[in-house]
Amino acid sequence: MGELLWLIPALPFAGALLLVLFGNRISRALVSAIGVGSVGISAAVTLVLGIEYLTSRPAFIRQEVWQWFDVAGFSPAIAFHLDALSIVFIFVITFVGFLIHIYSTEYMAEDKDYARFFACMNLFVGSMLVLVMADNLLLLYLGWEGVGLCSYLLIGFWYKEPANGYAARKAFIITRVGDTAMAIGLFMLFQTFGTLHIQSISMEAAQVWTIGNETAVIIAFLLLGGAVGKSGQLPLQTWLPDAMAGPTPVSALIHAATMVTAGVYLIARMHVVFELAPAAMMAVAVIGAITLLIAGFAALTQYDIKRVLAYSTISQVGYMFLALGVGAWSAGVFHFMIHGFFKALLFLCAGAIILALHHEQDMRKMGGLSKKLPVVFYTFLIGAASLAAFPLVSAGFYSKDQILWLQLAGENGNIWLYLAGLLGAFITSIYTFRMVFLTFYGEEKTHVGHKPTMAITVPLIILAVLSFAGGFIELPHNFGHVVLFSDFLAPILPAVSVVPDFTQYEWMLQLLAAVISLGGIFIAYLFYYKKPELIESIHRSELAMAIHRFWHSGWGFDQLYDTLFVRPYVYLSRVNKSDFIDSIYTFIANSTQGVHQLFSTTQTGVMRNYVAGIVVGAIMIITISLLL
Amino acid sequence: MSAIPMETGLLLAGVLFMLGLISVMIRRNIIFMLISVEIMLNAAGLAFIVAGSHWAQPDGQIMFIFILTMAAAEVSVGLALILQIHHQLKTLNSDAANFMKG
Amino acid sequence: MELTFYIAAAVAVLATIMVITRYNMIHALLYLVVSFLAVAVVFLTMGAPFMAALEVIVYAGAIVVLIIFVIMMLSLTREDVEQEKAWLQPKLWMGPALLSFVLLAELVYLLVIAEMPAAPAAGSYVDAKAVGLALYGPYVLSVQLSGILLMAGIVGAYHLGRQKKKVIHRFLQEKEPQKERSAAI
Amino acid sequence: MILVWLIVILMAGGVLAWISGKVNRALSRWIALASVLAVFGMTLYLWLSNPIPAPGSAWLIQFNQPWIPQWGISISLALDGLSLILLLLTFFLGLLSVLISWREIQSKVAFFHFNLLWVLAGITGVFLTMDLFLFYFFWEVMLIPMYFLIGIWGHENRRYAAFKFFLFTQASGLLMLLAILGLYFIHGNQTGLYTFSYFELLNTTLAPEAARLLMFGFLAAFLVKLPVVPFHSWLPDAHSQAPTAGSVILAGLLLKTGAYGLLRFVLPLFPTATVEFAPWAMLLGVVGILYGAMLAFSQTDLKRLVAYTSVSHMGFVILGVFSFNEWALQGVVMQMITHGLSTGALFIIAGFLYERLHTRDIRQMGGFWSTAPKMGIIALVFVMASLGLPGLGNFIAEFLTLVGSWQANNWLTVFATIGIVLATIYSLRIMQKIFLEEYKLKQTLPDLNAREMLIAIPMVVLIFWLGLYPQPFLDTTRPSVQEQLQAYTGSDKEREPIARAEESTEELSSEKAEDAKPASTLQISKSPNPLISKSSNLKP
Repeated sequence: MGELLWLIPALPFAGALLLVLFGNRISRALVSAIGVGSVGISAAVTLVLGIEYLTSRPAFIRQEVWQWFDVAGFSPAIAFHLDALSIVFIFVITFVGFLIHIYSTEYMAEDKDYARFFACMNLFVGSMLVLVMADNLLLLYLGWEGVGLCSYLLIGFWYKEPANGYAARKAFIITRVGDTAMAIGLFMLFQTFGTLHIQSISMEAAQVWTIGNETAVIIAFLLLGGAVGKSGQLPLQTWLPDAMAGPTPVSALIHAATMVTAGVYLIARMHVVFELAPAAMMAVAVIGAITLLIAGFAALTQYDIKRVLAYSTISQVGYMFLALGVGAWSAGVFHFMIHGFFKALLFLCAGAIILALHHEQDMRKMGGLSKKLPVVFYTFLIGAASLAAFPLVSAGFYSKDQILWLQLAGENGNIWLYLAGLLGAFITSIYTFRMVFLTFYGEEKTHVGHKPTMAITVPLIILAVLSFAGGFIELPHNFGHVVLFSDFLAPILPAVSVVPDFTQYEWMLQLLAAVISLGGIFIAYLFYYKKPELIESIHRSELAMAIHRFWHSGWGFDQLYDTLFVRPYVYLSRVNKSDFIDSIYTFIANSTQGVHQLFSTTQTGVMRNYVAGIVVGAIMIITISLLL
Repeated sequence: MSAIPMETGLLLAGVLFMLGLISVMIRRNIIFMLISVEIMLNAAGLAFIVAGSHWAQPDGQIMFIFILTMAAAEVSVGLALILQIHHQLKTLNSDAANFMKG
Repeated sequence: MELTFYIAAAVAVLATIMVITRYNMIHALLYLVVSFLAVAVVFLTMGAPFMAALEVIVYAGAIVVLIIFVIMMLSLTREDVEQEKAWLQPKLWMGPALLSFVLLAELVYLLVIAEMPAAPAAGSYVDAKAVGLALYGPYVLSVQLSGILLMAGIVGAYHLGRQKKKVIHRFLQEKEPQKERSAAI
Repeated sequence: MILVWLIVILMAGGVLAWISGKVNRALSRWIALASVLAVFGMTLYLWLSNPIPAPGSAWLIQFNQPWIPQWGISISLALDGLSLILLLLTFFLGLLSVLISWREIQSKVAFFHFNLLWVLAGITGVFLTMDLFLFYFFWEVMLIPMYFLIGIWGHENRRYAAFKFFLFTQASGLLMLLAILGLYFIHGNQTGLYTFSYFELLNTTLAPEAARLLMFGFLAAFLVKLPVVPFHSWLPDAHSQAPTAGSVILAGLLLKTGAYGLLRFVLPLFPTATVEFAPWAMLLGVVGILYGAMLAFSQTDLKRLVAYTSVSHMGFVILGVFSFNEWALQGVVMQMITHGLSTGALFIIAGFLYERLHTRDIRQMGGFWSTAPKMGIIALVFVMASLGLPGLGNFIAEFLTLVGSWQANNWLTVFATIGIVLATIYSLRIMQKIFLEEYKLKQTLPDLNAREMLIAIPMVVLIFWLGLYPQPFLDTTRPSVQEQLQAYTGSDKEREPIARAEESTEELSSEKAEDAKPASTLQISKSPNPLISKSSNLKP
């Protein structure tokens, strides 16, 4: 069965190729069939391989398709590698991707570039699959950049609007900044190990480096740079909110299944290197903590429903980084999976709402939709509950709780990180339910047009079920103690060692987390449903409004980068448009010409002058010869 | 015969040459310029003769013959040019023929 | 002999001065003939009778006649003399004259400081035979070159002297001659 | 002898095309096409027949015929993997140049094709000759027809551009001539054998001071041709003013002769002097990468923009050449090929647009995707190639170069890598301004026709091939690259990573030997312990 491995990424690529070549000449039905079908078959193959893997439990399956190139021992292959970690990612990518594709058939039905949309989506899924299945870092880099390209194409999908193009370029360029760091990391890895084969590096790293080795730390930081770029973490998070310019299924795909989680994957995949670099680990955790707070506060102030979700993604990925940073690998990946489900769900719901409200994204113009769009409402509620970590019944509770718990109990844990996480959870539940109340309650402000049909509702329901039930495969020790997920990942990702003293307090912390979550929901209820005048009173305060504006702009990062990098670069480039080096040569040419003109004035055409010149010359020569 | 010092002969050549030179520089009439050039050539020839006579060698005279030849050729070509210029420009003003002006 | 030399020299200089100050071309040419004849006398005193003869024949004869022919062909009028007068302003004289005098002064200085080697004792008379022997002996190549030069002179004069309308020299074709002329005058 | 034929066919074809123009204009196009096809076919046949170099040397075919024996000048041609690949590129782009000129060139058609073929012949000669005198001769042969191509069929400012191009290359070429003569005399004084033969001159021992001076002579020509900042300023003018075919040949081939010269002459002839100069050269490369990218960003003339991207990309070449290791050099060779294709393609697209719009100003373009999606897709592919997207040829080139240069100099490599970000910025601007945003024109822009697709499709296929399976090209050039590095490998071997790399080669090759059948490329590790299973997989 393992021979089918290559089919998983190949199918979406094939779909994309077909759509690029023939997309404009075939019917929409056929386009959908190719677009959805290729990802669907890919998902089916994943399922088959997953079952195969679960039953036989090999350490990994590797398939080399062909040798990419081989230069003086640098010989990466186009080879795919399947192990527990990649299965989780492939599973999320293909299944969630498949659902999003189905959803898109309705969402994009009216668009005239239907084939282009599906071609890009297929390419996106394919690149992401290459990324997570790559056997070596160079192939991973191929997927990594491919994902960047597809995000560019899809964010700028409605290309007629210059703002969309700007957002698309911003996404590509900012992630490319991270990629550059990562590329340098790859050079260093290659210099140290003579290969970019992930398994070989993981195996040899511990022998080559001791813990805290300087090279290892630098490499880990560089890889972190790449991860931060793709995952929208501080300081490269600014592209993600703008990436909402694309169609909503694209946002769902970027945030839930692909791209954003690539950074998490990279860190988890290269965990051996990170474990040897405690400083980088700490940095991962701190970046995660700061990002989740900043993004959470920013989400509180957004009015565009998709921007709220975008900031919530940044924040949730921050949780994953937090988990990875303390060595809680499987907790991070678990949260990735759950987040994949509920974030896809939330985006798709948001998409359904936007479609229903004639592409209205401002939450202030929504309201009272719970009656009009019941399926969307209930599924959205489940997703929101999961995002806000509603105790006991939502999957998000279990995944997030595990992360918070390990901040304290894990050996690399830290009380400040824990508090940050806790505060983040509080804010998360506030902004999540702010969204719910603003959108679904209150009076109806915009007329509901398009009612979602099967192609939208079925994916929503499936995702809702997953966001609800997905958490039960991994339950805390004191509460069911189901460890299916971490067991599954155990051969790849070492478990975090827990400080035993803390175990007895675990239930207290869980209770605290539950209270925090419920408290957040209550505050949202109070401010946005029960007593809206409270909000208005806050809005009257000058200071609060200043903070509001600051948070609304994403903590001013855009302006900062604008002043620090963009404008100087553009200015320098514009100023030097005609190339000052050229003017050096022009100067040489002009001065030659000037001298030439100077001398050519002596050529008067008057013969007497020439004779006089000769005489003067003769006198000079004779005088000089006399004097010497 | 050799009583005449060479300096005197050369001085005469120099004075004649100088007079021709002045004339070339002040004249605009192209025929006058040609005449002045002849004077200068003649002066140069004189200098050769003086030197040849001083050393009692035929070389000076031979040089004079060459100068003579050259002067003849020069005058013929020069006069043809003058005719042409007069024909084209209807003037003998050498300043008018300044097409080579830079 | 010496006296002859000095008189001839004085005549030559004076005649040349007259040449360069005349406004009328024919007058100037006549003085030029005088000058050439005086120089021929100088040649005689220098012991070069053959050269004196050549000077008379070629310079005073052929060349001057040639120039006179051309002047006649151009059929100059009194206006041209007036024109010449107008062109020869005294202030124009100053600069060139100064330059030439400087040159002359340097020449004289050079002559004075030069250490004149003593002339050979033998008389400086060089007859035509010696010249002819040298000419067709060591200098035969130069004689041939002179022949070529004369040939080129003849061909050039013929080519340039033709007055066909079509053969306007390309340097002269470029611009409108009328304009140039009026601007020059 | 086949090598002589390559040059002779092109030259004769050129003369024939010129003469035949008197009879019929179309005839000269066909003659040009036929002669380029002939040489392309011959080279392709050479490549596919996979000639094996004689043991101990990298040379595949050699031809030697004394020309002026008393001065030691001979018609000495030799082909190795490097020349072979570059010839393939030359004739491929030559073929495209003839095709793209089919409609674009309507005046003095016959003379145009004469010049085109003679430029190609000159380039072929440069890639083949192993006699320095002949090399200089061909160096000039390719210069003059190019001057005419720009000066006669160029755009509005063509005279200026042609003069600039000529002066820059000629002045630097003369310095090279001086250096060649210097080498000739030094060698002659030492051995008594006055010869221009490359193989003989390789054995010259040079005093350090002399080596440095001579190296700068050669460098002058090659760096100007490459071009390296600050000698690049002829390039934007020449590129933007040349007709499309001229730009393609300039960018695709003429610049490569500079890189080729560095590889073929500067590295082996002056091993010590180049090592001394290497950090500066690499610095120049990095400056070029960043500076070119920055200037490309603000250009409004499409061809000028692409020209500055060439400056940026050629920075990688010099960076790689002066890293003195196989990765970097293979990267440089790849860069030469892929840059020839990708930039050539961008110029061709600019040519297509110019034919339709009669402007190169990107401010007047926009939204063309909606009417010309095929062109958009092709442009997208090459824009992505130009920014180094993995999977396309340029990525392999840039990555290998940077991997190699990292071994030589860390910080410069870091800055060079930043150049990739800048490449993204200018590349995306091309897409944005031309194909995206609102459609502004009154008339509809026609999409690519069959002839234009015929030009574009092979390039797309090639750039993907180079990106996904470049091994055939790398294998062909490997022996010659190693040969050029011979003088340096001694010191390189001592370095740690390379020793490691060699170890892993052995491992991998032994692995390959076992997994000879394609079916066995699949590994399923059964062991529950990953560490053991991994090691068992890698060392069977």
